[in-house]
Amino acid sequence: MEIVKVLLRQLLQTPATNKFPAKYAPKSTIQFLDKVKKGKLRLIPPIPVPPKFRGKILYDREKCTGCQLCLKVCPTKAIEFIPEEKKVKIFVARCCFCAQCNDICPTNALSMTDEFLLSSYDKYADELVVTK
Amino acid sequence: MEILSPEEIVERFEAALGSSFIDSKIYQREVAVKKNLFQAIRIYIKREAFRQAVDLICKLQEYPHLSIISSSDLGDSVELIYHFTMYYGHHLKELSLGLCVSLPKDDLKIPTITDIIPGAIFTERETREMMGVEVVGIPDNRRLFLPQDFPEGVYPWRKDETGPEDMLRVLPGRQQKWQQAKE
Amino acid sequence: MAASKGIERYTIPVGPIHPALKEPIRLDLGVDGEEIVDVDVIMGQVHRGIEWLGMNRNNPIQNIYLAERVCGICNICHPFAYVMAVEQAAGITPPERSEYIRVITAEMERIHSHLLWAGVAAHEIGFDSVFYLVWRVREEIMDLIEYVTGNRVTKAMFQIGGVRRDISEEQFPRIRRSLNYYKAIFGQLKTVFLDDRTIRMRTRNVGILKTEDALKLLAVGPTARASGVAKDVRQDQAYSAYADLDIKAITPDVLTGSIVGDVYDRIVVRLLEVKQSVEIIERCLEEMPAGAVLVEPKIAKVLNTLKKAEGEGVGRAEAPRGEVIHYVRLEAGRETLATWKIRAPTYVNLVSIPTILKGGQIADVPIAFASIDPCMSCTNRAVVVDRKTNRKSMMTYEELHRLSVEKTRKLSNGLVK
Amino acid sequence: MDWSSNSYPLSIVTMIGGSIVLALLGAFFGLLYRGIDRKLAAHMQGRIGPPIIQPFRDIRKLLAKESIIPDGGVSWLFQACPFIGLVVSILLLIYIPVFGQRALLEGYGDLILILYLLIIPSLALVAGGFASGSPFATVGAQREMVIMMSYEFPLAVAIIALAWRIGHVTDINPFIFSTVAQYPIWNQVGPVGVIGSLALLFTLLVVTPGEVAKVPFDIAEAETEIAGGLLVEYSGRNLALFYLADTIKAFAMVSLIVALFFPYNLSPLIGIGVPAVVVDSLFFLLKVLLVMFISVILIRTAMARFKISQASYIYIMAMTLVGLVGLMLIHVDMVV
Repeated sequence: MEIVKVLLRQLLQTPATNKFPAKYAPKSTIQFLDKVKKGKLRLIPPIPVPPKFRGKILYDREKCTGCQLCLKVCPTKAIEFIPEEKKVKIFVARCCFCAQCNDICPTNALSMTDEFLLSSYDKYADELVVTK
Repeated sequence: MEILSPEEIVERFEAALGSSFIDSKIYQREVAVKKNLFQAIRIYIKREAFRQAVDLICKLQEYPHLSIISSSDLGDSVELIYHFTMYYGHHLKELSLGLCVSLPKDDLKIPTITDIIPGAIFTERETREMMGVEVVGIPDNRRLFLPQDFPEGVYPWRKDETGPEDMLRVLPGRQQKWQQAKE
Repeated sequence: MAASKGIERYTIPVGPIHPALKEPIRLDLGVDGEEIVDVDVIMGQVHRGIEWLGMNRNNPIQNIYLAERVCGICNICHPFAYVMAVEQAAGITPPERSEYIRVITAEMERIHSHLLWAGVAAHEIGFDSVFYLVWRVREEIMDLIEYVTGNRVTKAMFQIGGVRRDISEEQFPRIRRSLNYYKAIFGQLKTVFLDDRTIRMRTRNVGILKTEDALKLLAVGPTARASGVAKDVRQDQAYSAYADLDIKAITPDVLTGSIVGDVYDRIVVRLLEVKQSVEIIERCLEEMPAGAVLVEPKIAKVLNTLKKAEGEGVGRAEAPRGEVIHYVRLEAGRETLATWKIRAPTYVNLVSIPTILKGGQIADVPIAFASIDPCMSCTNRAVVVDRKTNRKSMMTYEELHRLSVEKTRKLSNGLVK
Repeated sequence: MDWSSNSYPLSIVTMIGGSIVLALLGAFFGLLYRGIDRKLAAHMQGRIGPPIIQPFRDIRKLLAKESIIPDGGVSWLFQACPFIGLVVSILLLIYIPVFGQRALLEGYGDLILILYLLIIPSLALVAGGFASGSPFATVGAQREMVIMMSYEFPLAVAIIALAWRIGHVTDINPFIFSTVAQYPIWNQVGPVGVIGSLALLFTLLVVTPGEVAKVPFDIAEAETEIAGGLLVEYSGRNLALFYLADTIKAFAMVSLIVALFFPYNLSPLIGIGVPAVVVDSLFFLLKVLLVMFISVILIRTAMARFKISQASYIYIMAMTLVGLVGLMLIHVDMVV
C-alpha cells in the first residue's frame, strides 16, 4: 500500500519536528538556561519568522501626540491614555496583535517587532507594559 | 424551473399577495473587473400573508435555501427578515430574497415554516429564545443556546427593558465608565 | 449483548468534552446495544456574546477583529462576510485589487482548513500516521499564510473598503513555490487517503446523508456537495473576485463517478477542493489588476462615514465548511451596530446530524460527526454576558454518567426488564 | 509420563530463582521493546518520539500515582485483575524458550498450555472492565470478549497445523518446544510446504496485533471511540500492572512466533571464542525485534482501526481460511 512506502521512507529521513529549545524537554528549565548562558549548551532557535510578522508592539514616545485615535480603534482596549503626559500605555497581555493601531496612527509612532516569546507570570510585568 | 428576473418575481408577489404586499426593494451592484451583477430583493409583507408568501417561494424554487432569520428590535416593533436564496447551483444566477415581516411589540407571534422547510427548526428556536418572538406550532421549543437555568423573560437581543443589562457583570474598575456610556 | 427487545435503551453521553470530540457540544445517543436509535444535539456550552458585544461595545472597525475570533480555523470567512455586509450597508465599494487579495487569502485558508480536517478525520478512525502526514503537508500553507498576512492564525487582512496589506510582485515567487509544492504532493495525498483499504472500510457507506435530506435540511458546503447538492456561494452568487473566475461546485462524481453522500464522499469533495483552491490562487495571481488596496486609507475618516451611514447589508461568503452569512444594520448617529446576526455553516449542518448518525454504530459516531467538520465556536456565538449557572438544575455530565452507570448495573443483574 | 524424562532435574530453588530472573528480564525487555516500538513508530510518522526509556518512566510515574477504586464497581475483582494479568504474562515467559535457551520449565508445559495461558490476561482485562462499572468500560469489555473469541480460531489452526506436520517426522510429542527446535518446519517440507508454512506464519503475524490489542485491533481500548475503553477507570498502581502485563505479553507472544518458526542458533557457527549463551541471546533479541517490527510496529502505523464487526469477520473468516489453506498445502506437500 502507498502508506507503507511513505512510512518506510520517512523512517530514514530526519523527523520534521523543530527541536526548539532542545531535543528532549530538560529536567529543569532554569539550570538549562544557565548552562546555555554559560555557553555549555546550545539552544536550538525557533523557526525564523517572516519580515511582516506582528509580534510585540513598539511605541515611539516622542512621535506620539496623544490624539487618542488608537484608543478608539483597539478591539481589546489594550491602550490606556495618560492625560498628564498626553502619552499612552499599551498592555501587551491584553493586546491581540492586530496592528490596527499602527494603521490609524497619524504620526506612525506605533509599529510591530518580531518578538513573540512573551510569556510571564505577571501580566503587568514591566516588559509587558509598553510606555517608552 | 425557469429563472425569473427580480422584477418578474416582485410582480408575482404583488399579484399573489394583493393588499398585504407592502413594498419591495431591488439592490444591484457591479462586482470586480468583469462587472457581473450582484442582485438582491427585499420584500416587505404583512404577517397575515406570511405563510402564503413562503408557499409562493417554494413554487418558484423547489427547495429554497433559507440561510437565517435575522431579527432587529426597532423600539415599538420587531422586524424579522427571512433570508431566502433561489436559483442556487447555476453560475452567477443565485438571487437573495429577503422576506421582511414586522411584528408589533405587544403581539410577537409568527407561524412556523418547519412543515415546509424542516431545516428551519434551529433558526426558529434561536429567534424564539433570543428575541422572544413566539413561533406558533414549532415542534420543539426547547432552548438552543441559552442554558436551562437562564432566567425566563430576559431576551438577550432586545434593547428595551427585557434586555440582559442587569445581568451584566461589569469589571470592578469600569463601573462608572459603564454608567456614563449608558446615559 | 442482552436481548434488546425488552431492554429499555440507555443513553451514551458523547461530549461535551470527549476524546473523540474536542468540540464543546453534547450528543445524547439513544443506544440499543451498539446501534444508535436516536440522537439529541445539545449546544450552548461555549457562549461568548459576540453579537451583543458588536451591538453594544465595539464600533464597526473593532468588530472586524471580533468577527475574526468567532472561529480559530476559518477566520477569513467571517471578517470577509462581515466586511461585505458593512460595505453594502454603508455603500462603499472596495477597489478591484483588494477583491483579488481577499480571494487569495480566503482560498489559502480553505486549503489549510481542509487539510486540518483531513488530519483530524484520520485521527478519529485511529489512523495517526495519516494525521501526522497531512498536518506536516499543511505546514507549507501555514508558512505561506504567515508570509503573506503576518500571522499564522489571526490573519487581520480585512478592512472596511479593502485590504490592509498588499501582495507585491516580489512575493509572487514565494507563493508560486508553495503552490507547486502542493501540486506535486497532491497525487500522493489522494492515493494515501482515497485508495487506502482501511480508510475505505471505515468510511464507505458510513454516515449517509441522501440528496433529498440534504436539500430539506438546508445542508451547506462540502456536506451538501458530497450529497450531490451543488450549492457553492462562490459559483452561484457574484461576490468579490469570484465573479470573474468561473468556479464550478465540486461533487464526488467528478472523481468517483457516483454520489453516495457518505463520509468517503466528503473526503473526496474536500481533497478536490484543495486542488481547486490552488488553481484559483494561481489564476488570481495572474489576473490581479494594479491599483490601490484601500478605498480610504485614513481609518478615522472611515469611522466617521460609518457613524453617519444608515442602511442594511447582507454579506455571504463560502467558508471551508459552507455558507457564512452576516446581516448588519447601521443607524445614523449610532457608534455601534444596530443589529448584527452571524450564522456559521456548522449551525445549519448540525440539523442534519441526527439523520447522519441514526442507524450507525457507536464506533461510527466520531468519524460520522467529524465528517461535517463541526466548528462549535462558530455556532455558539450569541449574547449571554454573565451566566449564574447553579449546578442543581442543570443536568451535568457527571449526573448523566451516574444515571447510565446505575442503568447498566440494573441491566446486568436483570432488574430492569 | 515419557516426556518428563528428558528435562534436566529441577530443584525448587532453581525453579524459583529462574522464574524471578525471567520475570525481571521479561519486564526489562518488554518495556525496552515498547520504547523501541514507540520510537520507530514515531520516526516512521516523521516525529522524534519519546526517548527509549520512556516506558520505564511511565511505570515509575504510575506506581507513584494514587490508585483510585471506583465505588460503582466490584472493588476486590477490580484490584485482583491486574495481578492476575501480570502473573500469567510472566508465566508465559517461563514456558517459552526465550533468549535462545531451553525454556525454564522445559518438560512441564507445551504449546496447548501456552494457548490457554495466552487467553487469561485478556480475560483479566475483561473482568477488570466489567468490574469498573463505567458504561465505556462495559462496552469495551464486550468488544474485548468478541475479539478474544474471534482470534482463537486462526491461532489454534496455525499452531496445531505446525505441530501436526512435525508430528509426522518424529514420534516424540510435537507440542513441546524442544522437538520444534530439533525439527524446524522449514527443512522438513518441500517447496509447496514452504508456501503452506509461510501462510501459517502470516496468520500468526496477523493474530499478534489482536492478541496484544494494538491498532488495527485495539477496539477494546479505542481511545477515540470509548475513551480508553477497558482501562478508563484504572489509574496508579493498577494501571501500571496492566501496562507491564501488556508489554510482557507482547514480548512473550513475539518470542512464541520466533520459537516456533525461527528456532535457529548462531553459536555453533561463531565457534568457541564467544560464550554461546551471549551470542544466542543477542541473536534471539534481534529476531524478536525483527518480527515485532513487522507484526506490531509496521501494522500499527500503516492501518486504521477496524470496527468490531470488521475485526471479528477478518479473524473468523479470512485468517482461519488462510490457516486452513496453509495446512492443506503442507498436507499436499507431504503426500506428493
